[in-house]
Amino acid sequence: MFAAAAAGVLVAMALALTRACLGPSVFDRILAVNSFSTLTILLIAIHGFLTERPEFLDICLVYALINFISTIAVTKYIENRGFGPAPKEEEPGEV
Amino acid sequence: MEIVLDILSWLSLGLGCALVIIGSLGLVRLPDMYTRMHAAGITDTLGTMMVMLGLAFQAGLTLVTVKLAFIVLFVLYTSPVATHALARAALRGGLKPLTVGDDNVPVTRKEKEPAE
Amino acid sequence: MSAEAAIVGALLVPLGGMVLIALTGWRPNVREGVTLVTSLVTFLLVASIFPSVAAGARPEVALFEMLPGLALAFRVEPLGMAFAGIASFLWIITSIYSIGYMRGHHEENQTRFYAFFAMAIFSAIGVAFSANMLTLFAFYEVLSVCTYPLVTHQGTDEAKRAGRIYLGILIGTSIAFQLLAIGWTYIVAGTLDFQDGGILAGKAEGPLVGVLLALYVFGIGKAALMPFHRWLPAAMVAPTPVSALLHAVAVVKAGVFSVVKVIVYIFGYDYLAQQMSGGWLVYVAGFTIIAASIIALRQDNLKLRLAYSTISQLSYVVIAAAILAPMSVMGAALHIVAHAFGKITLFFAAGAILVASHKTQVSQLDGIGRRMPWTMAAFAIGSLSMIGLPPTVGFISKWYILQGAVQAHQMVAVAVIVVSTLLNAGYFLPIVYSAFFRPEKALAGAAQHHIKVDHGEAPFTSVFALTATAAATVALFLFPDAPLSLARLLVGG
Amino acid sequence: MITLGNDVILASDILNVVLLVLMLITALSLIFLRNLFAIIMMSGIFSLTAAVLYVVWDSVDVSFTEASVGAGISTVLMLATLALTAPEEKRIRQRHWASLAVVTVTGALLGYATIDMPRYGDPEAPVNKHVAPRYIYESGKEVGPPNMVTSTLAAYRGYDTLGETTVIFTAAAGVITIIGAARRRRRTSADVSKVREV
Amino acid sequence: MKQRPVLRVSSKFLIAPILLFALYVQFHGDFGPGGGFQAGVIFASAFILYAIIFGVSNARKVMPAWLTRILLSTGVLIYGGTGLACVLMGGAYLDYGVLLHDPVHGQELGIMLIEFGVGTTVSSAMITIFFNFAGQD
Amino acid sequence: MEFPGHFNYWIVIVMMMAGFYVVISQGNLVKKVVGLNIFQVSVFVFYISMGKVDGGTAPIIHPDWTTYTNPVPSVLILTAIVVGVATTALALALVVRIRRAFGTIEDDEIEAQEEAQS
Amino acid sequence: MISSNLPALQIVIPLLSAPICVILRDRRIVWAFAQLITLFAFGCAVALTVQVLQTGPISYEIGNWQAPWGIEYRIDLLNAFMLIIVSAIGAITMPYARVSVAKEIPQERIYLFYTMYLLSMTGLLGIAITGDAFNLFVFLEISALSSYVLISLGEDRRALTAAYRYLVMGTLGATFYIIGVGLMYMMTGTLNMADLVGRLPGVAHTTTILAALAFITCGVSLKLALFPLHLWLPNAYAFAPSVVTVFLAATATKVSVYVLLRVFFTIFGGVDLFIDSHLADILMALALVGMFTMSAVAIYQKNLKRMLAFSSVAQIGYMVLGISFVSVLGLTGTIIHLFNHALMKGALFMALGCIVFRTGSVDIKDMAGMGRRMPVTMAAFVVAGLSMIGVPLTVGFVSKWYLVLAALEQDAWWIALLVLLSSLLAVVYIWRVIEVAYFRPVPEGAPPIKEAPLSMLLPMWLLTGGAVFFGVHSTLTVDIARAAATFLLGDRQ
Amino acid sequence: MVHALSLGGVLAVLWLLLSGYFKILLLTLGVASVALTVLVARRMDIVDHEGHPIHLGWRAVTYWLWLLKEIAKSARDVAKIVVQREMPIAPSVFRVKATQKSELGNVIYANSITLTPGTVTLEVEDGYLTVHAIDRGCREGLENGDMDRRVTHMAGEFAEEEKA
Ligand code: NA
Ligand code: NA
Repeated sequence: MFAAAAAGVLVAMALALTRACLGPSVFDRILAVNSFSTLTILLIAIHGFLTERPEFLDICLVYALINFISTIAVTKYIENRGFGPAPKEEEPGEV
Repeated sequence: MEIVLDILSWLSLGLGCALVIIGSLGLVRLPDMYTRMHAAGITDTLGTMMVMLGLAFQAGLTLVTVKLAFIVLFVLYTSPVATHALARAALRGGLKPLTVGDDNVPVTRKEKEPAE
Repeated sequence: MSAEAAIVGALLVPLGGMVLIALTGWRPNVREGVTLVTSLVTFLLVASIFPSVAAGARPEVALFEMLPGLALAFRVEPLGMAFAGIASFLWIITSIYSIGYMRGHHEENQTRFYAFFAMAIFSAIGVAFSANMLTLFAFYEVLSVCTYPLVTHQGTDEAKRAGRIYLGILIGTSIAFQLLAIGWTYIVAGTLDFQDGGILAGKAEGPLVGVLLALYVFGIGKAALMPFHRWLPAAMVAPTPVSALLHAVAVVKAGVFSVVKVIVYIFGYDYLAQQMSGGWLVYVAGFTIIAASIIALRQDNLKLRLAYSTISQLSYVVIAAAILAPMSVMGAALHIVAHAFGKITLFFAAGAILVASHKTQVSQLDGIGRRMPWTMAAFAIGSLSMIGLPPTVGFISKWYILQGAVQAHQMVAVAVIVVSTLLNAGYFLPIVYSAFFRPEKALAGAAQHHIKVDHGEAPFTSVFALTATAAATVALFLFPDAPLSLARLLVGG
Repeated sequence: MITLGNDVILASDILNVVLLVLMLITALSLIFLRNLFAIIMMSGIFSLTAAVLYVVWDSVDVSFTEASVGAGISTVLMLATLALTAPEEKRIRQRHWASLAVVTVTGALLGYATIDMPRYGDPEAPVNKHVAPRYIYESGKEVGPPNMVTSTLAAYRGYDTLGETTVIFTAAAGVITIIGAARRRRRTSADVSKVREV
Repeated sequence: MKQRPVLRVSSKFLIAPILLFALYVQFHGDFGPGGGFQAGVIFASAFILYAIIFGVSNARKVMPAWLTRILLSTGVLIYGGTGLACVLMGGAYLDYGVLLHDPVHGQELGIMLIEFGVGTTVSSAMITIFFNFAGQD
Repeated sequence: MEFPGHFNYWIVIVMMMAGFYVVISQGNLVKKVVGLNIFQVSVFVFYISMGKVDGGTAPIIHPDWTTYTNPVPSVLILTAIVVGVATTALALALVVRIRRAFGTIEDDEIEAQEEAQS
Repeated sequence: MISSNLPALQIVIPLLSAPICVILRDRRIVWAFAQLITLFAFGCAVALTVQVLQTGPISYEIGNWQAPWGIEYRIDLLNAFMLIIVSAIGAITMPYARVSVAKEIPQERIYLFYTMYLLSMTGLLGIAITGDAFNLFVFLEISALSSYVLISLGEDRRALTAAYRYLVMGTLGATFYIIGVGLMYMMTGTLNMADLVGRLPGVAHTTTILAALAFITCGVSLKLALFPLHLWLPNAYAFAPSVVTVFLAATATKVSVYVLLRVFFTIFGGVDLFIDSHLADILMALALVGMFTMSAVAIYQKNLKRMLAFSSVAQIGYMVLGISFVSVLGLTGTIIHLFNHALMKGALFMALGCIVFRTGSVDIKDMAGMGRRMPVTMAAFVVAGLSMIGVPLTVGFVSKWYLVLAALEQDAWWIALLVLLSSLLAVVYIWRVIEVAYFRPVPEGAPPIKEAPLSMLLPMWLLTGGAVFFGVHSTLTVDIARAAATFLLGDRQ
Repeated sequence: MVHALSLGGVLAVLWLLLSGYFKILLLTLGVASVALTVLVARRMDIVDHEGHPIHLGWRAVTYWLWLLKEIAKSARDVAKIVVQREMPIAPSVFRVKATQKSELGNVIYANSITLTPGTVTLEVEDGYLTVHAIDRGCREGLENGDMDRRVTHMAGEFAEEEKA
């Protein structure tokens, strides 16, 4: 059962990867990565049940989290060509 | 009882998988980024929910189910935010959506999108 | 003072002198005083070792383990005694001469000159006293390096070029060939200590002996065996005291000294004779003698003529050693001494001529004997010694060499010596003749070359120095006991 | 006592193979992509696939890390770099036969190395027979944590982890050193020659 | 960030749980996947998210440069210091067993301390690195 | 269970080659860094793959399990990943500075400028 | 307690001092602190060496986990020697760094500079001390990452690209290394070097182990900058801040050579794979080609730091050549050269650093008259340069001597000759500088410059003096090197 | 302060659910973690009605249930489109009025739109949302204003409080 589910998710992953390779715009790729990431979460969850160690779902949470933050970062990057205004000159430097 | 749970689990997983595949299929088939986004939405929402539900039926009332719930909640919460952010960025980035106006112009299959 | 302490002293004094000279450089009088005192003390220290060496002792000192089992060690044997004796003695004379010459010429960088001169003497004494091949090599290299600034002294492009040739050949041959030979010797013999009868005897066989010998003699570039002789004429650009140092006191002497030492103490001339693999050396040396003499004959520049003469004379030493007969080996040792005194006289004379009249060419010297009688008389004595005629010490050394060649049935060597004697006469005697018996002639473009028409002798110190060396050349003919006794000890007699 | 059925192991192996192929495709696509942004996205996918594979290979800790670092931090940093540099690779480059040759030799050598390797999953492989068993069977008693990876990296090989922490410290301090916000114009050679007395 | 209400409002809600999750990962590394390193990265990612949404300058007010710099060092010092404490208590370097009477408890304490050190350094390192990149013009 | 056999390693090898190729053949400094990442991750995959045991489970003690996968490769690779990200961060920081100093991140253009400078 | 934990403290104290520097931040305090720590590290290294000499190899199990389960430090004479080299250079460079860094590094980044410096040193010490193949990788990266940062601090913009290229090459090298380690681990199940020695023979003739050896060799050779994998090095050395160049040139590549020695002779010590696979022959060929081509390239460099950098690549050839002989003499040559090269290259780069400090340029054309403008600095350059050439009575000679002997021992006279000939190229590139510095006048209108400050001159002369002292009296170092070589070769001699 | 306390409570529950361990040490660490998180969150100034919308109360739950139903429905619709050979799509971009008074309400509405497959919010500006829909059905489903009303109802009360 879980094997079949895993296979299904794998098929979906292959499709998402196809989109990522095809593009054509960067947004398509971001979308594909986003989807791929969700599928990854599913696959890991299913794999846990398949191999009878389902307790490592923390990993899935991390994936979801990272996926979200990366996407936000990417879109923010596209809109601003950067991650925000530079610190003002009078601010203490990093060094 | 266990059989019932197994069957429910089967159904959910099967449905979830089908949705996920369809969503990804849409990702490949649909003509432009905006329409593909809707397909991706299937994967992110109902697909994920059903798969996790199927797994939850297997796990029963344990911490595992709690974590599955967390994952679903998290995905459901973040998915629209991310999708919106992406759509907005695409729009501002100059990616024109293919649209059928009120005058019913047929959708062009050929993609006319800015090259990278 | 014990002989051992004297060895260390003879090394440390010039080294300390160098430091003092560098420190007192801003006061010329003090600096030159230091030079004179140092040279005198050094000579006395070296001389103090003589009695014990003459009595058959071999005083030795080991300083550091340069490499494990290979100490920086000194051991005074007769040949080294002779070399150190000449070097330290002639340093005194050269210093006196230099003072006049350098001041008369208003040379720059005099402190550098005196300092490196002292260092050169230090390394020459190191070479002379070395107890093993590694120590010898070390001082040999130091000598090359510290004479470089002297050769390049003028700093002109020509001087720099000469410096490059000088260093290139000396360092090049020593590193590429000599060091290879030394390493090889060490691998084969397991030691590098000089021993009577040689350390390779019985350890190396057949072609290896020949290869090693070639590596050594060509590796000792200071012996100026052709084709590695080019540095000598090139170095003529240096001030005359430097030429004296190179040709008479330290550098070339270190070269031939090393060749003799290698043949005697590394190979053992008996063993070499037995191995039959050293015969080619006679031909190479013979060729160098003849070829250099012919070239000398064609040189108009006095110093260049002297330089080629040196190349030729050095090969006398090499050929003498290569004959591999005890008599000729004695001759080789004697010739080191003989050539030193004769050649330094000639150079002093050439320098004196330069200082007094600014003349550099042989063709300009007509009648100069009347203006500079002392100088030209000394020049004549030096020339006789070069040719090998009595009453000069050159006669004695040549006599021994010739006798050895005859004993060893080395007819090629005999022929070379005879022919070269004629050639020597051919390029020295005309100078002496025209200096005394030809009228002075007006020189075209004299003013252009700053040639002084109306001049007398060179400054006193110069004349004193060349007179002293000329006198020594004769004196050693009359009283040859000291060098002869050492030479006999060298061959175990 | 759980022992996995052969069908589960087989399924896991198939998963392993398919994911590796996906990963390979991703890696190869990187050679041909020219848009740096797209490249970064693909390398994100590459990391994600690797992370799933780590789960398949039971290395949950590594998967955890790869996800957060490879797909997360690295991506964000690369984007930041792009924001500060240029989004596009300038032009198609010629094929590099020399590079190709070097790479082929490396690959061939690695291929050669596989000849005598133990097979994937072999419980009898030396890796599983020496040293590791102690971590597996004794760490619970000797060290405590049920997670053997934790007990190994924190206790048995704790020194590596100290080094690892130092590495990340070095990186952070290094980044401050290299692009720390105190902005100053790079001195030109003309400025340099103005000798400052110290 | 007025013009991006969706992001701003949604993220506000997320940051606190992410931080807590990071701390959870920090302290449960013994029992499951995770540990100081992963926790540090997640902790930092919360700040990165904050910086992306609310701007680097605001983020720097929450986590000033001097603080990250000190924390960056502190983490390594906690780790290394734990090892030195073992030496001072008569053991070998990093021999946590000597920290407490019961060696296994000592080990657990030691591991907790060093994981904490790792987490501290990693989180501040990641924050430092990101802020430095993002703070460029 | 001989099925995957050495398959994993072969794939890993090709991925390494791909990464390595990108590093040494591409002129874009950022792309090189990506290539470096690919190369390193391939090595990580190689390590982790070798620790897997048939029928084993994640090396976290569980009362029901006796067969565990080898934890050592995980431990090693955790460290290596950290090293990798540290390297990436420094490399990218350098790229940022290079861009500021040379105005480009293409290797050949930088080289041309360097030639001109010396 | 302290003495039994010295091996740990040797690494941990400098490691922990780096974050403390970040907290302290004040550049003067940080400097003083770093100086203290480097001195401590040196003291530690000396104490460890004494312990090793007294009691034989030391094993230290970190965390008290028995090897091979825990990470083990195993210190024999070779490690101890490396620890001394790295920490000594680290400590000697610190006083030099104070003013040089203040001049070359932006004020606000100075504390970060010292942080990176300490990390770099820690990494190198860690590589030298550890007995675990993977732990070595971790420290390799600590040293590498900090080196990249240090190099990028150079004033020229090319420092950035140099650092980037070094980073790419270094990471490739390190990755190759862990591929190799992974392959070995795969076949043996262990990472502990001592354990590997016992377990490798059983699988030595598998393709996997052969590939492991190849990968490790390639990886380390990249780090080592072995010709032709050296491309990152010249610019990295040329454009890094002076202090960084001194430190890295004197230590970093040495430590990589150490890793090669460890891998070939300790880890693979039980099997003859190194020879059977012809790896030794390949390395020998690369070493020889590298020695020549890189020395030749050095001759044509205008930037003197770049010139010395190429010279370093050539010198790495010497070290690898020694390894390729697989004999006690060869390894002695390699190990002694690790130390000797650190002394002389350190001194040479320090001299250039002094010149940069005063003039801001190391271009050959700006060296004119430098002998007069900065006499003390140039004197050190000359002495260290002579050592580079391999003039006797300097350390360079000692190294060359052992390599030549090693070649001759195997009847490979032509290799000995090549070694010697290649060292002649060093004469050319060193003399080029000497000629310009001493025999070309100071350019007109050049601003007067002072000699470098004492705090820079003293460390420079300490190294220069070391280059002479250990050249004249090499017993101590050679004995250690020979003992280490003998120990490394074990039964294979 | 109320928000901080309730945030602390929620986080505490979250901790317990994540952890599942009830050892003293871990509970202590949990308390510390929660405290630290609240502290940082306060420093970030994200503990307010937006960042921690406790005021929505039970109405949020009922809204969610309705939304789940909507998601299922529209997911089915979009799935149908994708699987057909000639995908009958009719994409369009249009604006809808968001009647919520608070920004939080707007955001909830916007996210709800995006969450249901078939529609995506492109922009949120001045009480209007720009939406992309895949076909006419999805568009009409939105334009009838049902969702808008429900969101307004859920967030409504607060909007008035805010005004006052
Ligand atoms: Na863990
Ligand atoms: Na949607």
